[in-house]
Amino acid sequence: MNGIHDMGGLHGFGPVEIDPDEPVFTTEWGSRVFCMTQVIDGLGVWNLDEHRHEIELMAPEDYLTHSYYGRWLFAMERILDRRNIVRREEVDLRAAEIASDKRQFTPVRKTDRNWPMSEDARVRWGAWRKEESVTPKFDEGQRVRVRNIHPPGHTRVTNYTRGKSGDIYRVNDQAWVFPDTRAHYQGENLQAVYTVRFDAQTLWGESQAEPNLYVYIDLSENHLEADQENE
Amino acid sequence: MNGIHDMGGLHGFGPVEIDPDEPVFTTEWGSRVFCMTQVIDGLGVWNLDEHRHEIELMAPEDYLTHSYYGRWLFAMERILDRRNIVRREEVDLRAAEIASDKRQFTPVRKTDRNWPMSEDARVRWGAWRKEESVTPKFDEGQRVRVRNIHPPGHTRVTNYTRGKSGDIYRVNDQAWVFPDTRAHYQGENLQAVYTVRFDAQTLWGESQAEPNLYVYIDLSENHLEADQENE
Amino acid sequence: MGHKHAHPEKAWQAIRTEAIESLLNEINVLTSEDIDKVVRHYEENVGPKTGAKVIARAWVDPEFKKRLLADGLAACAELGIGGPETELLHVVENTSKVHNVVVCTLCSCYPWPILGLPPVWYKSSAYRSRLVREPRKVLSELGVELQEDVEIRVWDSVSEIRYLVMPEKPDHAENLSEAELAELITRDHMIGVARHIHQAG
Amino acid sequence: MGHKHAHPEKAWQAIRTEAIESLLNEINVLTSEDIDKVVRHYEENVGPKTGAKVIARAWVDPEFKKRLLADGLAACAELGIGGPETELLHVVENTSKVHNVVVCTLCSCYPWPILGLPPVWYKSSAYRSRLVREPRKVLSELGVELQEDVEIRVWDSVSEIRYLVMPEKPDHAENLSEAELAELITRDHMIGVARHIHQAG
Repeated sequence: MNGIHDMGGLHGFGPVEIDPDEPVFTTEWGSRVFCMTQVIDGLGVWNLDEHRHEIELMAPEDYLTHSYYGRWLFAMERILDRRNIVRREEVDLRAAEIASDKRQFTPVRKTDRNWPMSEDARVRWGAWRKEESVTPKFDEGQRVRVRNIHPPGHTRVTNYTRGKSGDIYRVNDQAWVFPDTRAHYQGENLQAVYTVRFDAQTLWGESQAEPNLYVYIDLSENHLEADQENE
Repeated sequence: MNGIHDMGGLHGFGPVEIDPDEPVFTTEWGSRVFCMTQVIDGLGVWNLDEHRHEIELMAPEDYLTHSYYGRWLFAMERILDRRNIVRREEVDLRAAEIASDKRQFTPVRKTDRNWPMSEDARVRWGAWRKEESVTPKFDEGQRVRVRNIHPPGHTRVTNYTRGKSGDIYRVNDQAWVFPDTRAHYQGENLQAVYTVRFDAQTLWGESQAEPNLYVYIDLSENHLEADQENE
Repeated sequence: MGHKHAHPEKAWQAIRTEAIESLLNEINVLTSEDIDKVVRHYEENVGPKTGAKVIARAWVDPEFKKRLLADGLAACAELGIGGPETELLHVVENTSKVHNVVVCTLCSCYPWPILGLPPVWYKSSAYRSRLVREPRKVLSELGVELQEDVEIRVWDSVSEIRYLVMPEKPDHAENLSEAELAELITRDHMIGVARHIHQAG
Repeated sequence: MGHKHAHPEKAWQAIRTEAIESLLNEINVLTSEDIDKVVRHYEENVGPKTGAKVIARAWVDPEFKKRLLADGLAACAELGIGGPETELLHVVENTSKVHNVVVCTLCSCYPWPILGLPPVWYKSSAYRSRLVREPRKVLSELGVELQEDVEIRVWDSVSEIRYLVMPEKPDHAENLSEAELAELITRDHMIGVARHIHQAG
């Protein structure tokens, strides 16, 4: 999807401000959200692409105003609810009880909960399959063009590279999962990932590109096509 | 600038919801902001491109959460302050007095105010100069490509058309002001404006483009170049 | 922004607006009476009925229609119509095989003197972002189902040229007067998010 | 979201997080002790010092450096380093004429097992939006002034491949041990927003 998360090249966000004394976690709840997510990652409840896509589905103004772990909280809540593991109403009730300093919480009552999950309902997390192999379609040094696509769902092809031509710098010939389909449980579509090198002038035009700048980005085979024009 | 205001093609904003009973103005303050702006438009305080650009300078999360006239309020306040006509501190004080229901306001005290403005400090509002003429560079039916530019300031060339090719549908050969420079008081750069016709497949790719769809957009001559490749 | 105030009745924007208006009065930039007049103008004089008059005239007067399609603003001027924020007007005509619809993706440009002020949805992120990419879907959600053989033309009016859609004249409308025809034409027809002209009765 | 609560001490996110953790405990998805352990792991065991060890080893051991540049993760494994969110690691080497810097424009991918968790600025809209377009300007604002003859390579790590920048070994560092060298290498060097290695004293 063309979303605010795909922000490479945007103006208007001000300076980058580094706090040298920043702790590992800036909020306690953020640390819990991150680490709960890490643990659930290993339980087969969601896959990483689905989790990323869930964040992309935040209302754009929420995406911009929530902190990084605030976005993770949003995704965790929504997927747990969708998977029928923890329902939104349950979180609402428990949160209200916490907010009003109740000592004793109403115990959960739900009976048709999808937990424990059956073994075959659990999903794989990993990014590539060591046990599989693929035959890359493109070679190192080849000129390729990024496909101009605008899928409504999850995609890892950034808007700022679409339609642009670059050179294959490196062929990562492992059997990588294709995030655009796995996020929607439409298959792993194992394929090579290519590190593509773009001259900044191709991306940003002659007037605005900074000098002597190259942007390298890792793109799935499905996002590329041979660039016959410029070969 | 590549900003959130340039939203053609984005996903994630939900359905279009029409309220058939909507009044002309949904808030009283909105009606005052709009009509004050209309009156000031005629006083030579700002030009229309500057006013639009000021809105683009809102923090992206503010842009998305403020209503349309809320954005106009932002622009009005900022330009009046910058022009030394009404200073921000004056608005702050008066607003605080209104908020606390004061009957009598502290009168303004400022002596170096830029009001009344001198005749030669006033700026022109209009979009094209009837008294001037230009010679268009491109012809009806010609294949052109939108320049891939990413200026940090104001521009009216939408991101979703940059780098894309289309046909000149209509030559608007009046002497149009070039907004990208006038917004920054860098000259009117009078030039033709072209209605360019794009096939949706060019813009959105074969997989996602809706069938039998053409997008027409009016672009300044400076935003176009002849497309030799596809002629 | 940092302008949030704790006033119970009024939005902070209302308070700042009032402050600015009060200051502009005090230093003689404008008077609130000027503003009242402009508000009344937009609330009472200007609106889609103006555009409907133009379209109805074109439906009944082929020569006027020709002039309107050739130079929208000049033809409007014949009817005494004109005003700010429209310096050139192109009227785009629907046919059985063509549907036109207007948007401004960058802000919300709109032919104020012809249609009045744009409604909230026209200025919404949803409309601005979606209309250039999936107008068929947007129109369908709004009740306008277009077969694939109907070409959609989206006019992204980001320059100072404004657009007005001329819907198709309804069949069997021979008995209707120009004024009665004008009654049938809505704002949404002239933006292009409605297509069929509903005849009363 | 609509989750805003009027609790005086806690952010609504803190409350919802607590609610979810409490529920996940109750239905035996996880235990708070598990979570405590993971928090401690990221607070105490993992961090830029891990990456610094890898770089320092490469500086003093040319054979290790070769293996690191050929297969980052395999070389890290020799030092007992590895973990989630890094399934392939490319180490990119700075030279006097090349500067590398890493970003993820789509979310905030980062080599957790090598550098720990990314700082807030790495995840900020400002860094993600600007680094691919104007890294020279961003770096300059952060105190890294690069002449035009220094090529900048930005690595937008949007796939599952992670990147680690190997800074240039400082001159006149022959007397420093591997451990002393590791002390000089910061997180910012290995992301690429710092370049010069500062020697103490």
